[in-house]
Amino acid sequence: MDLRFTEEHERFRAELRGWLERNLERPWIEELRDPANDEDSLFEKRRAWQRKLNEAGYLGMDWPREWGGRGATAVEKAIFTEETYRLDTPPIPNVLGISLLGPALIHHGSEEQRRRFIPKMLSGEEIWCQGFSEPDAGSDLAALRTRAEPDGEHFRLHGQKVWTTFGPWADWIFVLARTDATDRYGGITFFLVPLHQKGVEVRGIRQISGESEFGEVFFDGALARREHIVGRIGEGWRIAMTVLSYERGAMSLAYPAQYDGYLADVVEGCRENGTVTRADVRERLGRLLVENEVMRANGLRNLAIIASGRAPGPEASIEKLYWSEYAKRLADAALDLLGPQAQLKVRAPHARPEMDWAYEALWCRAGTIYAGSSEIQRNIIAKRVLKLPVAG
Amino acid sequence: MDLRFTEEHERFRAELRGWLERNLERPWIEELRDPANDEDSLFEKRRAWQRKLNEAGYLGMDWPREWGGRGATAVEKAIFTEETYRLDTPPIPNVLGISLLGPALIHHGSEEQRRRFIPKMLSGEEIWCQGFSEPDAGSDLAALRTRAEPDGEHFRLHGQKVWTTFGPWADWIFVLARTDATDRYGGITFFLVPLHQKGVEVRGIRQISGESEFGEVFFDGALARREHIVGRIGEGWRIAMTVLSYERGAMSLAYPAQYDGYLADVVEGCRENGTVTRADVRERLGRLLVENEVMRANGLRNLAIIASGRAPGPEASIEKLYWSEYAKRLADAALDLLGPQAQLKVRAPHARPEMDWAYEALWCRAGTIYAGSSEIQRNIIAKRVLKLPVAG
Amino acid sequence: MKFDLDEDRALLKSSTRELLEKESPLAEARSVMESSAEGFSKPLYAQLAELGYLGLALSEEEGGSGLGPIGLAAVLHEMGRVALPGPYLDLVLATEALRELAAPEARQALRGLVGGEQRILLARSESVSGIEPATAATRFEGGRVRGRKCFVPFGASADALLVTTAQGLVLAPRPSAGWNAQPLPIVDHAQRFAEIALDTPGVLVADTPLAARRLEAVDRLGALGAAALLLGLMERALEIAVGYLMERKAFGVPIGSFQALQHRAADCLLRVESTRSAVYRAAWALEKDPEAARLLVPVAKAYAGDSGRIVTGEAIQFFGGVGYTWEYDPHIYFKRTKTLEQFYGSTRAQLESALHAAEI
Amino acid sequence: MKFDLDEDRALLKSSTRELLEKESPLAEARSVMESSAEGFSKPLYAQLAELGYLGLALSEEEGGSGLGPIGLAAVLHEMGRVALPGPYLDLVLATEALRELAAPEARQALRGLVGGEQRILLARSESVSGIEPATAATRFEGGRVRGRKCFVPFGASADALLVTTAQGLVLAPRPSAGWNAQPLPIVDHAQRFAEIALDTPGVLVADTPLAARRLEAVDRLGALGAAALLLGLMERALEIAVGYLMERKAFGVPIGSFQALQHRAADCLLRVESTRSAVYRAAWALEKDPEAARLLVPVAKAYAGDSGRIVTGEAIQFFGGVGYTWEYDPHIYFKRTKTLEQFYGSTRAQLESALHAAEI
Repeated sequence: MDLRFTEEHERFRAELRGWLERNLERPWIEELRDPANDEDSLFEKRRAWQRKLNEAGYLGMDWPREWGGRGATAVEKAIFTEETYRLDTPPIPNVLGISLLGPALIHHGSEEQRRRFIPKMLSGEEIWCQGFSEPDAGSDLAALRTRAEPDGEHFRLHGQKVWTTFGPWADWIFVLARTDATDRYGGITFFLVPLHQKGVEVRGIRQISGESEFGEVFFDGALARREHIVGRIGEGWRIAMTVLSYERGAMSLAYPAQYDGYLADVVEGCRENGTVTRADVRERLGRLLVENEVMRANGLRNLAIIASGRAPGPEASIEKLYWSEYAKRLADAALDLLGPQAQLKVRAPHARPEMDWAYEALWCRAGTIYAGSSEIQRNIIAKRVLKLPVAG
Repeated sequence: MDLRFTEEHERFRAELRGWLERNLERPWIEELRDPANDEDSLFEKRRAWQRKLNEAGYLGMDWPREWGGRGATAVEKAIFTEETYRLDTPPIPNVLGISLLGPALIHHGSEEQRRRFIPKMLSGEEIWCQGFSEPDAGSDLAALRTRAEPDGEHFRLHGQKVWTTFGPWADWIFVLARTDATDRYGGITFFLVPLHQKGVEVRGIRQISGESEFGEVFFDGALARREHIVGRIGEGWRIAMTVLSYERGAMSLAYPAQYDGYLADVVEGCRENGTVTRADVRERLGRLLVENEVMRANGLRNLAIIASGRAPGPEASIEKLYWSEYAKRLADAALDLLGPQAQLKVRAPHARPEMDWAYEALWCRAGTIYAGSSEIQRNIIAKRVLKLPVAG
Repeated sequence: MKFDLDEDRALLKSSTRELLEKESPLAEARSVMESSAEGFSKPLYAQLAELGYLGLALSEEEGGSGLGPIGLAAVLHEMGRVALPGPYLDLVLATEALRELAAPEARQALRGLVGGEQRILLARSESVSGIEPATAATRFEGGRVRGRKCFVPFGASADALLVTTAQGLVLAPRPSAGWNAQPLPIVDHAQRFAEIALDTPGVLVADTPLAARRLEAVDRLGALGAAALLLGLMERALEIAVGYLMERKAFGVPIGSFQALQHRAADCLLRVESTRSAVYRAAWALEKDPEAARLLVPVAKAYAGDSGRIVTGEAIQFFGGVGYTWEYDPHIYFKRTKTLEQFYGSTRAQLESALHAAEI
Repeated sequence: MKFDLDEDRALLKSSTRELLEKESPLAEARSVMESSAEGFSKPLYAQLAELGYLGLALSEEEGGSGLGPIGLAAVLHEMGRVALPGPYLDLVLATEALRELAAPEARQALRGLVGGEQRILLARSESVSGIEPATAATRFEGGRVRGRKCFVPFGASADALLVTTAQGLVLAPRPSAGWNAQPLPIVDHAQRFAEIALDTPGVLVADTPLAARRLEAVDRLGALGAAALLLGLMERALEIAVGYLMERKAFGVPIGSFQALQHRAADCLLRVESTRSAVYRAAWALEKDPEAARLLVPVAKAYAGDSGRIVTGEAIQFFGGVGYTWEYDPHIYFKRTKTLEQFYGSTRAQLESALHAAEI
């Protein structure tokens, strides 16, 4: 057993920290608080930060060199996200493109597709959004109904996609669409589709926090070119499922690091309002501290397993269930312990300077819903790990 | 709205309190602690107490006068259980006979059956146990398989019953048995069967607390006489379901009163160990106090509805779910806040004088299982109240 | 024994529901929350005043309806169901503060308040953390009130403020130049809090002991009122969530047929029904048995706060993805609940009051 | 990075499992719990000593195995799975108390303890409430130790006691007349606690500062050990519960197909797996990074305590009626868990230690 990082890992972390200190102008929360910013300017700051990261070679680190990779390991990727979360750096806009589409192109795409799309995806020149979910295909993704109808050698898309992160700013979308209505899984194909064309309408979806980071994309005869199919026709489901597993471990250290920061703000607030010595407050803080350290223990174990080259088992579902449910307890505690101040919107007078609890109190509710709800994760654990029989 | 008790109710309570003060020698816990007692002597003390209550006219209060009744209302019955729980009186042995079989005989039995069985049931001369559940028919009671095979004009029973409270001391058992294997509900008949006969074997079931209050009853050709069938052949299920509803409200005030006492012991213990002023302890005590008061509010509402002559709706399931889940939180809190002392067996040195937490810490686990588990109660609420669709 | 409302109050409750469903359906309420600076509909509030809703906590001799705490709970229960925006409860609490005050200015203010001509609100908090100083730093000297109050509900548009000061309760009319107010936007976009810097003429309407008595009554009524609003909010949130569970399909069946969701919905119903019992019992006690109310009101608010957080949170989860969108309704109930859970006496404070009332 | 055990410890763990499955299957353990006064199998404990299990916490120089905290955690993990009755952990804690003590009596006692000739146990508690006095009321004067200790684990049958006194740690051999001991039976029928009135000769083996240092080490190792036992207990309790969910039928289907139970079982698995991560990480820290262990050991014990209570409680519920019978096994795991949750540093105490380690 050895839960230490290797010397190379530590060297990588040191070099990364140095780079971040030199290059990060200010933590993201200060951008959010800055009244000069609106959703568009914030988006451009995210894009600029992505460009910087890319020029420094921190994106697609584990890809082949020719595609911007540097042969990084899963552990180094985890250290990268950990450090960026710890320092509250701007979230990059092409996060889904790089984590999902990139691997899809590298493993299943054509040489031409890689050359055409990867560089601009990494640089942020072209913004990608993900077109998987639909209004009636969320937890049950394979129920997707968006049709790709043959039109000469190409296809025409008809249907609707939702939860397309950054949809309103995206240039391209990677889409799962039906090329065969009769085959639930084998009838799905993976398309790359430009959004700036006739037959595409993008609408922002307003979140309960007021922002519109998400979008809906409506296809009404939009052109999907044959050469922009990733893999073969009917391979879409298999490709989507495999790429969803490539990011294993990438967040294993990031969430505990992020919640360290959140928790530190609660502690600081309790010091300010003089309740940090109160036994009920300490019991609450103690459990939050304990549960976050346990999350980190899970993460280290998860990474160790990945590093040892073995396929992770229930870890992914447990990790998702754990951090998303923990985030709710943490936000509830913050609002209880910090009082009204924690409810103030980020730009309000007296708002806590280092943490936007008003946003987190709402955002944490999304965590147990997106990317496989807590219910779906529990189903997976019950069936795949505990091998409990299917109902009925 | 009026949540006060009427003057008659208050008169009844005052008279009952006076009687209890005059007649209760010592609270039940002192009997339990007394090393002179064993399970048998404790049982005889329960029987003696039942006789006293019966002679004073406190059993079957709401039955017709000729069967020992006094035209009492549901509210008075609730006051009776509340006061007896408050004072920790000996639990009576024929509790199930009186609450279930009594009403069954009065509403569905023959004149002869009433005359033969009710007086000795009330006096405790004959102890009754309940033969409903079976090893494979618990939550799913209608799956019961005990057979009643015709033998001349009578029947012979074959099968096994479980969870027969006081089985080891019982003289008679009221049994649901199959007279028709093909009719799930209509094939069930309600028999009264003497236990002291050939073809009957009674075994005690040891509980996790070490006692053997429960029993198993094995029938191997035991005689069940035709004149001891309650109602008609095939009416057993209907009768069982109706009698199960007669006790509505009887416990509505008793549980909060009982938990008042339990909670008072936790508070007393926290005063003794000097932690009652500690904020974490107070938060825990506060929620326990609040939730017990809310239970009492539910109970008063439940009684008010019954008193107004309307059929109670979800109240019964909510009441069961509420008190049984609360009891677990209360016991967990007691063991946390009172420390090792609360884990001491009732006769151990230093055990808390007024409360047997070691027993309650285990007994509370049964509360969410018997008489319709918490899962069954949630099913009932989901389907009958929320009208949610049946799975599949 | 009787748990049902008597005729007058049953009528009040049903007519309130009709009025609100007509005048303030959720779509209407939403646009008020989103676009009105004051955060409420002036015509609707004028109508409420006209119909006597602002006199609900007052006896008939005081110019009120005499329908008392039970009537008020019934009305707030309905207002919670439609997430009515605005300071209704806060205005009622101002009437509770003003009643029994002898000062002619107070009596006049109470009349104006009940009649709807004057919107008067309490300005109390001086701490953003919710941990208030033992005595107010705000002072009343030489006929002027000086200090800084935060989280004044709907304060920016108040015609007058009832300000807690070290000297007692001060009635301060809105200065001609308006209040020196800064908005304090919070998670709940329906709420309008203001921070107000005060240096303005006022009248002392209650000295410290009298003010303390009135504020104790205000706190109790506020806790009951918030609990009743929470009841309406969670009751309605569960209704719409259950409706969605029935209509939304996944894997070919309504998601409401999944037992894991059924059992959580059942636990939510237990919370809602138990809150109903606790709230009306507390209202009844406040009317008929003030001594018992010392325990039962904090019991209701503490339980309603915990339950509201749980039930409205589950409602968002039951809706899934769309539950996180502005377009669907669960977030309205969730946010309003958060405000009511934290203000009008936090859960932790209510637990302490309950313990004290029980001599623990 | 590597989470798996190295070869030596993996071998230790698997051979321990074999040994225990052979020598102490649950049926055997049950009869020991129920009928042996001492509460453990002497032959098995002799075997454990012979195989070097009592030297697990000691270095090879100290006459131990040098397999350290990780090895100890692996062994206790297995002992938890079979709910091994007896004082194994308590004996190991006595070795931890005695190590590094210079007194010849201490060195001799340690040898006897590790060799299995002497059963030595710590006598510390003086309070039934768990709130201990700042300094022990028990005193060591004129070569005699006088006082009263409670909850001495398996104390009645001890060959010697290590007694905490105001003067330090005192080694007291069993008097020829035996201990003046009263049994303190608790919920967990596998446990043997005694209250012991002491007025007997002894030797001071550590003065107060040294004793404090040793006891700090004992507390840390005790917390880790209890967490490892809890891991084994909850892991096995979930295994048998899931097994029952698969085989038990209701309404014509296995109850394990009911989604409400599936989801709760999934939450239990999350608890078990997370406890596994926390326990081995803590053991690793205690071996390789003592500074980090100040935080990570209390983290593991606190989380294991909460999780054990939840998982073993759910196990009883999953079994339904038979889960409440002596005959079925869940109650064994539930009761052992209750003891380990409350002793070896209660959850509340562990939370406080974690906060201090994190400078909060």
